[in-house]
Amino acid sequence: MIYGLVASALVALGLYGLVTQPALLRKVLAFNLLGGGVFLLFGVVAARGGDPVPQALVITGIVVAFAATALALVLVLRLFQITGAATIAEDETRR
Amino acid sequence: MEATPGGFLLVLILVAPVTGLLIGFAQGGRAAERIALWAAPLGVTMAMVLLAGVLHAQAPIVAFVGGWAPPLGLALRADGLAAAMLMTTAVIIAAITLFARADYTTLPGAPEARAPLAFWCFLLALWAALNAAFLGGDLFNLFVALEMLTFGALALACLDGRATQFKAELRYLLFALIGSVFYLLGTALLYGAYGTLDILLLSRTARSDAPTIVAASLMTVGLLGKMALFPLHLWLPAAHAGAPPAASALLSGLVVKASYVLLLRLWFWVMPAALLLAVAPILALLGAAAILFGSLVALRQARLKLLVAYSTVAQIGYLFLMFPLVAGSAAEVAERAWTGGALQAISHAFAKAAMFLAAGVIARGMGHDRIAGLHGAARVAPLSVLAFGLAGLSLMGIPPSGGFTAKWLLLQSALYAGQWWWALVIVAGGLLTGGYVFRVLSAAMRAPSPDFMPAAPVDARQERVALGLAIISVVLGLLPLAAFGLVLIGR
Amino acid sequence: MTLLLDLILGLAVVGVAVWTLAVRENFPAVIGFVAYGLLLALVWVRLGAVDVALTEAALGAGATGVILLFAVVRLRGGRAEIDAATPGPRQRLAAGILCGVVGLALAVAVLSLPDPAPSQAAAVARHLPELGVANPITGVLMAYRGLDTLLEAVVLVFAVLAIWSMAPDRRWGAVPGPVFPVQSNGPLSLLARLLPPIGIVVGIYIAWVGADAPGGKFQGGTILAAMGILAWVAGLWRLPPVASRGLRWAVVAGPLAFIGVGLLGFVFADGFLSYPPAIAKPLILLIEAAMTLSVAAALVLMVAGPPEGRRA
Amino acid sequence: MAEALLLAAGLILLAALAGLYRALRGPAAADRMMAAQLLCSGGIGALLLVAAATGMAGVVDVALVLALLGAFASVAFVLAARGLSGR
Amino acid sequence: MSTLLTLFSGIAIAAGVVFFLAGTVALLRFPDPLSRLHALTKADSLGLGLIVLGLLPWAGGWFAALKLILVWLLVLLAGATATQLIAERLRGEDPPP
Amino acid sequence: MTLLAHLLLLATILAPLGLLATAVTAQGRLRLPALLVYAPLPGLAAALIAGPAPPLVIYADWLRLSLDLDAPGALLLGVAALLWSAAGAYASAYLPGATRFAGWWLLTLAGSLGVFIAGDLVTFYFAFALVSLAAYGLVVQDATRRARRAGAIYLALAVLGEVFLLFAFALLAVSIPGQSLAIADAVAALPNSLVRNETILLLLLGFGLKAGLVPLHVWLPLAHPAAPMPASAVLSGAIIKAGIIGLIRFLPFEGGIAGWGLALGVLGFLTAFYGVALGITQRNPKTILAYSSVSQMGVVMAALGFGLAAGDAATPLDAARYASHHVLAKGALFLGVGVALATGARRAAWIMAPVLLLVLSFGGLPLTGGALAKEATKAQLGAGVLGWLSALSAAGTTMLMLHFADRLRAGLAETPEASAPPGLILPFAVMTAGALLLPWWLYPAAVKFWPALWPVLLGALGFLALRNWGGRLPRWPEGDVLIFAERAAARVAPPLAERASRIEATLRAWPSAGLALLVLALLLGLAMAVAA
Repeated sequence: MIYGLVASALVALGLYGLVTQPALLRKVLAFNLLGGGVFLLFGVVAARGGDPVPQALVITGIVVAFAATALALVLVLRLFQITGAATIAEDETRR
Repeated sequence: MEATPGGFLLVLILVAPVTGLLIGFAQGGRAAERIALWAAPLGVTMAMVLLAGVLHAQAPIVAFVGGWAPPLGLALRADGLAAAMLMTTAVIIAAITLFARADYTTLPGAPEARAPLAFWCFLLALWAALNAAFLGGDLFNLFVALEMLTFGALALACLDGRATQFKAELRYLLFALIGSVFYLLGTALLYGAYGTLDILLLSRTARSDAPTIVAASLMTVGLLGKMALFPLHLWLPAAHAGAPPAASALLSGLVVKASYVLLLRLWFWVMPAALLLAVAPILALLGAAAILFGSLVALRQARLKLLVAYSTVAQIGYLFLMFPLVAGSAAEVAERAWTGGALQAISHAFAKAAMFLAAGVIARGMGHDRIAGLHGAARVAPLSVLAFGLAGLSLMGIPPSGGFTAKWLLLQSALYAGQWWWALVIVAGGLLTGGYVFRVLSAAMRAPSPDFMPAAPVDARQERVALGLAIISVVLGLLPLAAFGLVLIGR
Repeated sequence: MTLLLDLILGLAVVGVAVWTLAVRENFPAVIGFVAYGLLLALVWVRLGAVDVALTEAALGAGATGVILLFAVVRLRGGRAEIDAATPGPRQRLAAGILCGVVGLALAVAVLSLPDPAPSQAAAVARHLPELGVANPITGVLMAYRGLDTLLEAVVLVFAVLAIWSMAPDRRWGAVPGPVFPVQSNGPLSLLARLLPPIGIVVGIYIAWVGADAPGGKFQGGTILAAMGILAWVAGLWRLPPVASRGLRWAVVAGPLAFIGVGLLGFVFADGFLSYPPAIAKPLILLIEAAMTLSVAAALVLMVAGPPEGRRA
Repeated sequence: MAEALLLAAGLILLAALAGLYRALRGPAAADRMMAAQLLCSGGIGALLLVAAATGMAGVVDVALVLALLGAFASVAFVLAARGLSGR
Repeated sequence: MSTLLTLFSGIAIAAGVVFFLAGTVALLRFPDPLSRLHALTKADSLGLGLIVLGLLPWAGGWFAALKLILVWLLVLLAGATATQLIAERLRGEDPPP
Repeated sequence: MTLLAHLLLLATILAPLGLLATAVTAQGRLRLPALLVYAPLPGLAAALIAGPAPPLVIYADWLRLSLDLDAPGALLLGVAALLWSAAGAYASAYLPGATRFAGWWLLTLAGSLGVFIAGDLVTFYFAFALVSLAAYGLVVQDATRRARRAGAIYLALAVLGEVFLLFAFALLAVSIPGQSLAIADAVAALPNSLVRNETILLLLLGFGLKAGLVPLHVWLPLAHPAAPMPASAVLSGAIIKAGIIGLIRFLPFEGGIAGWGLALGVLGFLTAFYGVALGITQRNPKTILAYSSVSQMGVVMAALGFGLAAGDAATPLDAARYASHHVLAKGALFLGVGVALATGARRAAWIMAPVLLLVLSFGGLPLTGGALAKEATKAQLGAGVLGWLSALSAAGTTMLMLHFADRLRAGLAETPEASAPPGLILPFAVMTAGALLLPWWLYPAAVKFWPALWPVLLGALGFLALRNWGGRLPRWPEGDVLIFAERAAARVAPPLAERASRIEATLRAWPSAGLALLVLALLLGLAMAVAA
C-alpha cells in the first residue's frame, strides 16, 4: 500500500514537472517520472492480486514510453539544431 | 458475448495494413507506394464486406484474438459505429492515396527519398492504428492503438521538415503523451477495481465507486486532450495547419475521431449511467465553448490552413453536444442524438479532409495561403474552390449535406429533450461557420489583378479527389436515414 | 523489517524524483533520473515483479538514461529563453495545488480498491500448460494478450521510421546518427571491447530464459542493443546506412514473424495468434528470437537518431 | 537468516541513498557520477541479498542486467560525450 | 559444515556492508573529489565482492555462482571506467555539462 | 392523371437540376443560357394540371419526402414559372454566354419553384435553402464592388434566415406526434404546441427576412439594384415569394392565433408604409422598385396577419392572389427597366405606355389586374380602419410607382434612335400582358369603381406634390437601417472577436493549457463524486 501512495506522489510530481518546466528536455524527463508513477500503480494493482496480467501491461507500457521518449528527444534535438529553441513557448510562428 | 463468424475479417482488416507497412518499410519507398496503392481498394472492399456483414447480422461481429475469451484474452468487436468509421477511414485513405501520388511518387530507378517512404509507410501505419482503435474491445489494447496513432500522426505532420512544424509537433506530442498517461492511469485503476479491461465485461460490472470515478475523469480528460477539445486545443491549429495537405486531411478528418470513438465506448459502454449523467453537461458545455470560440477565432485567421484548422476545433465541439442528449433521454431521442453525433463525426471527416486537400491545392496554386490574397483562386483551382464550398456547406449544416442531417438530428433531439440551449449553440455555430467559409469563398471568387500569375500548375487529379470527398460529405445527407440505423447496431 | 525497507525505498524514490525536478542543471537531473530508475527497479523486485524490474532496469533506467544523456550533451544554452518561458509563481502555485489534488484523488482511489483484489492469476496459470511455457508473463504477452505485444512491436518500427523521417532530406541514405571516431587506447576503449561479448551472451541468456523465468525479448533485446551502442560509440562498429535492406529487415523481422505465426493459426489452430498446443513452445520461442533481434535493432536505431551523415 | 540478509540489504541501500545526498550537493559533476555509481553497486548488492533472502532466482538476473548496464552506461556516455563534442 | 559456512557468509556479508557504509561516509565527508573518488571505488568494489563471496555458497549450482561472479566482475569494470571518466573530468578535459 | 401530375411535380424541381447537369460537358455549358427559357415549363405545366392530384409521397423510413400542390401553391407556382421562363428568355438575350450565371440561375430556379410544391419540412427547407443561397450567385454576377457588398449582406441575411427556419422547423418537427414531417401535420400540431410562440416567432423571422418584413428588409434595396435585370426580376418577382409561401403554408389560419396575427398585420402595414416612405427618397429606378416590393409584401403580410387574427381559412388563397399579381407586374417592370434603358426618346412612348399601365395597376386602377388583386384581400383588409389603411397604402404605392416611372423616363438611352433588341422586348411584353390580363382569368371579380379609383387619384396628387417639393426630402442610403446596423456591428464585432482571440491565445500557452487539463480532470471527478 505504501507503493500506492508513492505512485500517486510520483504522478503528481511528474505532472507538476510537465506543466511547469519550461525546457523541453526537462519536460521529457518529467514525462518519464510520471510514467514511472503510472507503471508503479500497475505494479500495486498486480501485487494486490498476485496477477501477472498488469505486469505484462507494464512491460508493454515501458516499451511504448521509451519509444515516445526517443521520438520526443529527436524532435527536441532537431528543433534545437534548426532554430536553437529549447522550449515550446509560442513565438513568431503565428503570423 | 461469444465470438461470431466472420471474425477473421476483423483480424485481416487490422493485420493487412500492418503487414503492408512492415514490408513496405523493409523494401523501400517505391514498394511502400505500390503496396499502399494496392491496399487502398483492398481496404475499401474489406470495410464494405464488414459493413455488409454487420448490417446483415444486425449485430456486432466479434473475434477473440488467439481464441482466448476476455477477461483473459482480447476481443475485437465491430459494431455499427465501428463498421461505419472503418468504412469512412477506408474511403478517405483511398482518396488520399490517389491525392498523394502527385506529391510522393518514386519513379522507377530513382533513389529512395525520405518523404515518400515516410509518407506511404505512415499512411498504412495510420490506417492500421485507426482500424485498431475502432475495433479494439480492450481498454489497454486501445491505449496501444492510440499511441500508434500519435506516432504516425506526428511523423506525417513533420514530413515537410520545417522548423516551425517541429515546435508545433512537440506541443502535440507532449500534450498527447499527457493524455496517454492520464488514460493509462485510469486503465490501471479500472483493472485494479474489476480485474478486466474488456469493454463489454466492464459494462456489466462497473460501479460508481472512488476508483471508477477517478479513472473515468482521468481517462476522459486524457482523451479530450488528444482530441483537442477546447480549452485543450493548444496543439491542434499549428500542428494541423502546418502539415502537408494529405497529412492534414488525415489528422483533422480521422485521427481525432479515434479518440472520440474511444470516449464514446468509455461513456456509453463502460461507465455507469449515474456518472454519465453528471459528466455529460460538462462535456457538452465544453463542446459549446469549442463551437463558439473555435468559429470566432477561425473568422479572424489570416491564413487559409489555420482557418481550416480552427474550424476543426469548432467542429469537434459538435461531437460533444450529443452526450447530454443521449444520456438520460427516452430511447427514441437518444437514438436520434446518437445517430446525429456519429453522422457528425463521419460527415466532418469527409468535409474536413476535402477542405484540407482543397486548401492545399489552392495554396500551392497561389503560392501562399493568405486569405486576403486569394483573389483569382477560383480561376487557378476552380474545382478546389468548389470542393471547399461544398465541404463548407456540410460544415455549416446546409441541406442536403451530411452535416445538415447530423445537425438536424442533434437539433431535434435537443428540443425533444427539452434542452433548447444546445440548439441555440448549433445554429449559432452554423452561422459563424457560414461566416468563415464565405470569407474564403468570396476572396477566392474575386477576379485577380491583371498581372496575376499562378505560382504553380494545379494537378487536376488532386482537385478531383478533393471534390470527390466534398461531394461525399454532401451526398451523405441524401442517404435515407435508415442507412444510419447502422450506427445503432450494438449500441 | 520489510515495511521499513519499503518505507525507505518509497521515500527515496519520491525524494529522487523531487530532486530530479528541482535541480537547475540538466546533467544532474538526468543522473537523478537514472537513480530514480534504479530505485524503481528495486521497488519492482519488492513487488515481486521481477520481469518488470528487468525491463525497468534495462529500458526505463538504462536505455532512457542513455538517450537523455546524449541529448544533454547536444543541447546547450537557451537559458534566457528557458527563463522567459518559466511560468510565474502564481501559475506554479496553482499547478502545485492542482497536481497535489490529482495525486490525492489518485491515492484515495488506490486505497479504496476492492478487497480481495480481482485477479486473473488463476486463469493465467490454468491455461499455461497449453502454451508449454512456465513464465506466466510470457504467457500473457505471447498468447492471451498477444495482440498488444504485436502492436507494441509495431510501435517500435513506427518509432524508428518516425525518427528517421525527421532527418534533413539531403542526409537520407546516410548512416543513422553521428559517426564516432575509433577509440584506440585507454581503459575506456578496452572496456568497450571487453564488454560487448559478455553482454551479448547475457542478452541472449535473458531473452532465452524468458519462456520459463523472468526475462524475455524486450529485456534481452535491450541488452543486445546496449552492446551494439557501446561498440558504435567506441567506433568499433559502423551502423549500416538507413537504406540498408538487411538493417530494415532486421527491424521488421520480429513483428513479421509474429504476424506470420499468427496467420498460420488460421490454418492450424482456431484463429489468429492461436498456437497448436503441441508446438506452442517452439513457435513462441521462434517469435521471441525474431523479436529479440528486432527489438535490439530498433533500440540501437532509436538511440542513434535520424541519419546525420557526419564524416560519413 | 533471511531477516539478516534483508537487514543487510536495507543497510546497503541506506548507505547508497545517503551517498545520493552528495549527488544532491555536488559540487562537481564528478561527485554526481560517483553517487550514481555508488547507488548502482549498492543496488546490485541489495538485489543479490534480496535474491538470497527470498529465493527469487530471477532477481540475480536483475542484478546482472544492472551491472552490465551500469558498466555500459558509464563507458558509452564518456565515449559519446567525447565523440559528440567533436574530438 | 553448514554452520561454518553460515558463519563465513555472515562475516563476509557484514564486512561488505561495512565497506559500503564506509564508502558512503567517505563520499560525504572527504573534502575533495579526488580523495572521495579513491575511497568510493575501493568501497563498492570490495564491498560487493565480499557480499558475493558470502552468497556464493548459497548460490545453488555452478551456473548461479558464475552469474554472481560475473556481476562482481562487471561492477569492477564499471567502477574502473567511472574512475577513468571522473578523473578525466577532474582534469578538466571533458566538456560535458 | 395522378401519375402525370406526380411526374410533373418531380420534373418541376428536377428539370432545372437536370439541365444544370448537362453543364459537365463544355458543349452543354455553352448551350445552357439558351435553355433557361424552357427550364420552368414543367413547373408551369404542373401548376396547370397537377392542382387537384393527391400529394406525391416518397417514404424513406424516418424521412418522408413529399411534394404537394394546394391552390395557393399552384397559383404562385404558375405565375412564378411564367416569370422565370420569360426572364430566362430575357437573360439569354441580356447576358449572352454567361454560363456561370445560367448555372446559378438553374439552381435558384429549382429552389424557387420547389418551395411552392414542397409537402414536408425537409423538402421545403432544402428548396428554401437552395433558392436563398443560390440567388447569391445571381446578385454578384456583375462582380462590381457594389454587387459584392450586396451579395455578402444578402448571403449573411439569407444564412441568418436559414438558421431561424432550421430552428423553427426543428421545433415543428418535435411538436408533431409520431414520425411525420409533413407540413400539414406540423401546422395542425402548431396551435397546441408547447413551444407555439417560439416557433411562430422564428417562422416570422425566417420568412419575414425573405419577404422583406421591416426591419429585416435591408437586403432587398441592396440586392435588386446590384443584380442584372433578369435576376432582379426573379428576385423581386419570384424569390421573395418563398417567404410569402412559407407564411401561407406554416401559419395556422384555420383556427387562427389572434395575438400573432395582429402583430404580423401591424408589422405588415408598417412595412407597407415604410417602403413607400423610403422609396420616394430614392432616385435609382431599380431601388425604387425594390422599396416598392418591400411595401407590397407588407400589404400581403398585413393581409396574412389580419387573416390569421380572424382565423379566416380563405386567407392563404387570397394572399396568394395578391402576391401573384406582384409576381407578374413587378417582374414585368424590372424587365421593363432594362428595355427602357436601351430605348431612346424617339420610341419612349412604346415603352412608357405599358410601364404606366403597370404602375397604375399596382395602385389598383380599375380594370387592371391590380384592382383584382386588391379585391382579393378585401376579406382581410376591407373593413373599417383596415380598409382606410389599405386604401392609403394603395395611394402611397401609386405615388411611389409614378415616381418610379418618372425616374425611369429620366434614364432613357441617350441616343434618341436607340431601341431594345427583340429578345428583351418580347419577354417584357408577355409579362406585361400577363400582369394586366391573367388575373381576370385566374380570379375574376367585380370591382367597385370609385373605391378603387380614389386612392389612385390621391396617389397621383401625391406624386405631383413630390415632383415639386420632393427635392427637400432627405436622401436615405439604399438599405437604410442596415447602415446603422453595420456601424453598430463594426463597433461590437471586432472587439468581441479580438477578445475571443486573446482568450484563446492565453489558453494556448503551455502552462495554462496544462492547468486547464488538471482543472478539467478535477471538475469531472467532482461532478461525478457529487452525483454518486
